[in-house]
Amino acid sequence: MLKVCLSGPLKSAADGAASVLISAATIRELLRELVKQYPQMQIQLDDGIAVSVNGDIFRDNWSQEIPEGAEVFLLPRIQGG
Amino acid sequence: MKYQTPSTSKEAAVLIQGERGQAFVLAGGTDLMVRMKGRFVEPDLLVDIKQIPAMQSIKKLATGFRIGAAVSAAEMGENTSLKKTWPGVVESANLIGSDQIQNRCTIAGNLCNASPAADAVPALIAAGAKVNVVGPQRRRTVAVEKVITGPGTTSLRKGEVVEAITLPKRPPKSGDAYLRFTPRSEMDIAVVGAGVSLTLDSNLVIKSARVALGAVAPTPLLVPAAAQAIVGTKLNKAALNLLAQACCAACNPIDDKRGTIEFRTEVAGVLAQRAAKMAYQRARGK
Amino acid sequence: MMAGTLVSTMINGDATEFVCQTGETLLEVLRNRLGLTGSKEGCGTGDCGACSVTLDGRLVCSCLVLGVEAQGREVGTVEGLADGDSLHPLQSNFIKHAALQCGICTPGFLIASKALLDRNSNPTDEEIRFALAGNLCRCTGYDKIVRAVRATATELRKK
Amino acid sequence: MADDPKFKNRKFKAVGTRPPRPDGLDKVTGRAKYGADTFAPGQLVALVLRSPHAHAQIKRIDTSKAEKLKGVKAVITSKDLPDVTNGDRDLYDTLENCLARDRALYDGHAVAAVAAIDELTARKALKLIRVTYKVLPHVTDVDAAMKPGAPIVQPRVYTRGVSPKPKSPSNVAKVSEFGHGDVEAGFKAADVVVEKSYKTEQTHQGYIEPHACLASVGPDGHGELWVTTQGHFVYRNTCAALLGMDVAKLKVTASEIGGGFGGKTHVWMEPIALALSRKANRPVKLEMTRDEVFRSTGPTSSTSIDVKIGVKKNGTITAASAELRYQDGAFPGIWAMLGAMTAYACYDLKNVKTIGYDVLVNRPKVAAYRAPSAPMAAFAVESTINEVAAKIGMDPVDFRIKNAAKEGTKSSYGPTYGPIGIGPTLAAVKKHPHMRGKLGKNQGRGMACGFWFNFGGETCTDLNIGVDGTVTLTVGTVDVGGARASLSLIAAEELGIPYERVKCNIADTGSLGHNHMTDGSRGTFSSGMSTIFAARHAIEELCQRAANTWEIPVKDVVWHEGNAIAKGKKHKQLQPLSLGDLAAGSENTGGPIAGHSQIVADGAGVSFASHICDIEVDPETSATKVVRYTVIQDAGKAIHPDYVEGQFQGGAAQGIGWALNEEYIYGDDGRLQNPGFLDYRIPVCSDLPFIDTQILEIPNPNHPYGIRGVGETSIVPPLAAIGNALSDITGVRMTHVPMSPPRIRKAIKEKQA
Repeated sequence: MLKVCLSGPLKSAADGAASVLISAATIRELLRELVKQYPQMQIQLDDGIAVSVNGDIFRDNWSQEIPEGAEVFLLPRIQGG
Repeated sequence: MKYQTPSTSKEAAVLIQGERGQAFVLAGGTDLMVRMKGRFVEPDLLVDIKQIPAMQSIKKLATGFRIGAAVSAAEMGENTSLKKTWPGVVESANLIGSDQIQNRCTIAGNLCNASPAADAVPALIAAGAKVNVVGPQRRRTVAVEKVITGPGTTSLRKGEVVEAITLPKRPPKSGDAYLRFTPRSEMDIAVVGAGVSLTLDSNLVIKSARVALGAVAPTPLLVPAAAQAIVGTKLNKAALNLLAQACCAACNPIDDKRGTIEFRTEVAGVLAQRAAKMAYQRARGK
Repeated sequence: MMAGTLVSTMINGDATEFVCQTGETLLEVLRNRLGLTGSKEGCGTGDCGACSVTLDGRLVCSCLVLGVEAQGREVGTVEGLADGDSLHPLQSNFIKHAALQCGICTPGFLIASKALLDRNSNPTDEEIRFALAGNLCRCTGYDKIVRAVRATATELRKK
Repeated sequence: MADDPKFKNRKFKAVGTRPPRPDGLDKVTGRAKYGADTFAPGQLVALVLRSPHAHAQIKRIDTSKAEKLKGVKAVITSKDLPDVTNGDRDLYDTLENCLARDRALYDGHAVAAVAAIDELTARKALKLIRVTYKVLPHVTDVDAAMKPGAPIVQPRVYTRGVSPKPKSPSNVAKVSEFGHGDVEAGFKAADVVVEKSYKTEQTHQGYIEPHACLASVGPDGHGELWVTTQGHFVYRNTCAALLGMDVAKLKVTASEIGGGFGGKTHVWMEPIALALSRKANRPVKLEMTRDEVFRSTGPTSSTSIDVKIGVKKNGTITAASAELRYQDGAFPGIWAMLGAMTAYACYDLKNVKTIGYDVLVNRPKVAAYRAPSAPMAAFAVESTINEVAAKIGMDPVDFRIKNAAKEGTKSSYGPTYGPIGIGPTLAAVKKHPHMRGKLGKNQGRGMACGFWFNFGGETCTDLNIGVDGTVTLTVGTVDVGGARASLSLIAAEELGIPYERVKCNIADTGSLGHNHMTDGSRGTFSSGMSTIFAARHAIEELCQRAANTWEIPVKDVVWHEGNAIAKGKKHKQLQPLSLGDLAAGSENTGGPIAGHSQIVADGAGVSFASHICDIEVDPETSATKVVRYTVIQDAGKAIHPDYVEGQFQGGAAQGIGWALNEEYIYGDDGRLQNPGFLDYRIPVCSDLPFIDTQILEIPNPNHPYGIRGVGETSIVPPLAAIGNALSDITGVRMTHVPMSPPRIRKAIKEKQA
């Protein structure tokens, strides 16, 4: 089980929960499970998302494996200049 | 659009009078072409005056200096005699825009563009400059402060063309200065401008003075009360305070993208004081 | 209605003729009619200096000069700065001192810097800064540009 | 091995040197071709008709007279750009922004466009288009737009990020909350609590090159676009989607780019050029004027921010919160959210909470501007930090050092930091001679910190070895400030050959796989990583070719400093084969030698900077002059230090302009009053001092060379650094940016009164 921390607009998509427990081995599995539990999350995923695994931020590589016990943060996708 | 390059002032005046559409004088073009680019004006005729010999040079005469209407601000800065006699006027011209603009812009154009914020105009008013105007029928001379009647409007009639601006002969112990406030060090339009010209007597008391302000009213202003405040003084602190008060009292500015009423009014006094001090030092020969 | 004006001029030392409408700027003529796209339009109102050229040796914004005004006069552009395959020292020093990032303002800065050094062979940093105040650069903060001009002045004085 | 992104602390030969850039000569001779510098046979000139109203219903557009004018080849309105976005909100917003549909949403919003044989004709045609508007009430101020009863900018926008889902539309497009701990408890535990409110005005990236493109589309659905952009692959995908074209049939070539700073990451008028070209079946050139750039492209947000910081007398921050209201222009964005994420990123906080409100107003669609949204949040927070330090009598640098984030700190936006540079930049400030330099008359000193995330993303790179052993490096990220030099250095480093043997090109979209844009400080980070991997793949191939030549197993071959070497005593008679030898023999060892890399360059390292500023203020007029400025920033690894310094200096200069004079000024009529470089006052050469730089290198563990990305962070601290310096000399806390002379004057007088 992974503790997935949520913030910003993602939190409201999970009914205001600051974190949720998800069983997943990769980012792709994680996102799939999240949408299963919180269908509202799909809108947020469509808006763009990034996943921080132990402080490293992944924006596009959904095959990234997530080690057991890792700190996982779901972040909105950002833009730069 | 037609483009003409007459070789006399009168020819220029006749061309403009004869045009049924919009006719403009093209000197440096640094204002006119910006307005054309923004489609604020769409001329039918441009009369380029830069090939008119009478407008091309700076002449030192017995009565003072005569600056042709097509003379660029850069050329004014290169004229050591003019610069020595009228440093404030030359500085004001040399504050207009960048080096690129300096090589094109003219003080006659700066005047005829009739912006309340024109840099050269307060300095010219302070200097007591006169404008030689050529019309299709006759010539006339007009004081520089009588030319601008409002933002973008002048007292020149259709067909009248400025041929030259003249500066009077300078008595000894005279000096002038022009200062302006801009947020950046260069490339801005004056938020406030102040020009002072004065003459001292042998005791270094101010014998006569003229003070003019820019960007604080619909037109550049001659402020006689400000001059009175310093005439008869050695520009002591009290005189300077009265000068600033008179300048602030004369201000009738607007709030706009370049400054506020409050700021313009206050800074007009500050700049007038500084310009007066500079002019005074110059008059003393320092 | 569309009759243009024939203009004979010298551009970078070469006799050149072109036909243009009276309303066209020298910048438009250089770029669109003569293929000299080294001069850039950043504003069209004389505020950025990217279109700087010399007209009879004087630095001007070509966006504020009419094409027809070039009749009988000499125009200098960035394309005429180098002497054959040897760059003008300003050009080499701009590269050497990394005085450009995006490079769009570079032609204007080179022309303006040359105009400065032609009349003042030993400018102070402040003189350099004021002489270049009509040229906007948004990438460099001007630091390396001023250094490149200063280095060029030193180099040219040694020659 | 080839794709291992981990930092290995290697010693560099080429990386870190300062060779001349490969595109230098073209740029000093006028040869380099930018957006407006190319021409096609038979090209038409396009012009755009724009709304003079801040907000208006478009009742009717009559183009018939314009179409009949001789020389006009195409006229388009939104009818010519049908909605094929399939409900994708962002795409639809882009479509509507490119060409207004039923309503004009801001002064400058495009309404129609023409293509004609020349500019004169196009201009006449524009005048012949009749648009019937019904003017609607407008709102341009961010706070006014949030008030009840404000005109609704987008009736289709309902606030996101709140539950339950709202039942009526709102100008608040999104609410984003970040943080951790219990701020209320934290404030209760504080000895001193400081609360302050700030406003910042809207600024523009101010790139010197206006947007320009040359579009050519035929009735067969094939097309080409030459354009100034930070990301031609992204432009291709967006334009193809909006025009209903196949992505593969639209080839986009990135011209040289005359500055972007985020402003050329979004399409503004390129779809119009393509649609005109398709309708006219002729190439179409479309260039914006400077006026159009200011009115119709994407500046950054104006903001209104409340900050609250609680602190113990010993200097420990017990709680920090902020409410950040950013305007997005007329279309929803993520700008307040970014402000909320970055506001407290420099600090190690137990209790922190930020809320961002993204607010719609009748202004142009906001776009990214260099570390988007971070400078305004940093202005508010870093100004307040100084106020707090003053309240408890602590040196502001020491106060920052005490509370600075470090490795292991839980960031204010969520994740735990790895090795980071905020502490080292602050330590460098303490040691810097600038801090001990004597201040002149009327001069004050201030410093401030800044943060930006940096990111990577999709990247694709080819590395081809020529028959003479020279190397063509082909990348898909636009070079905005010297990246080709940096990437060539990286290829040279990896292959062990001289820099001069590498030539870096930017591929068009027909020649390379998809690349994300040059934004987020990712150019050198991402393409650098991809170049390393492409080089390593080429080395694998080179080793194989050496093995083929020597007829030995490839496992016996290693690559060392530009040569294949046969390992072990049994091969000692084999002389090393250089890259040149192998290239010359490639025909008979398997043909062309190339390396390729297609990656998602994730793991960008966060970036921190601290700036020091001395400013002089005229006591009578409040005229300001920055007299000394120092930038200290963590680069991770500086590949080409000249261009790293250049980024530091350029960002600082933009920040200084923003702090002092740059601002969008709207009239009561909702129209922009200063759409030009005369009254939108970016710093000129004589406004600035030399900008000193100090590069720190705290390696990013997720990049083989430790690169973090350097482009953006340098614009974050200047607003607050200048505010703090002004406070030092005037004793007044400036809370409204730009801190222009009239505002400083007013603040001083209010304090005196």
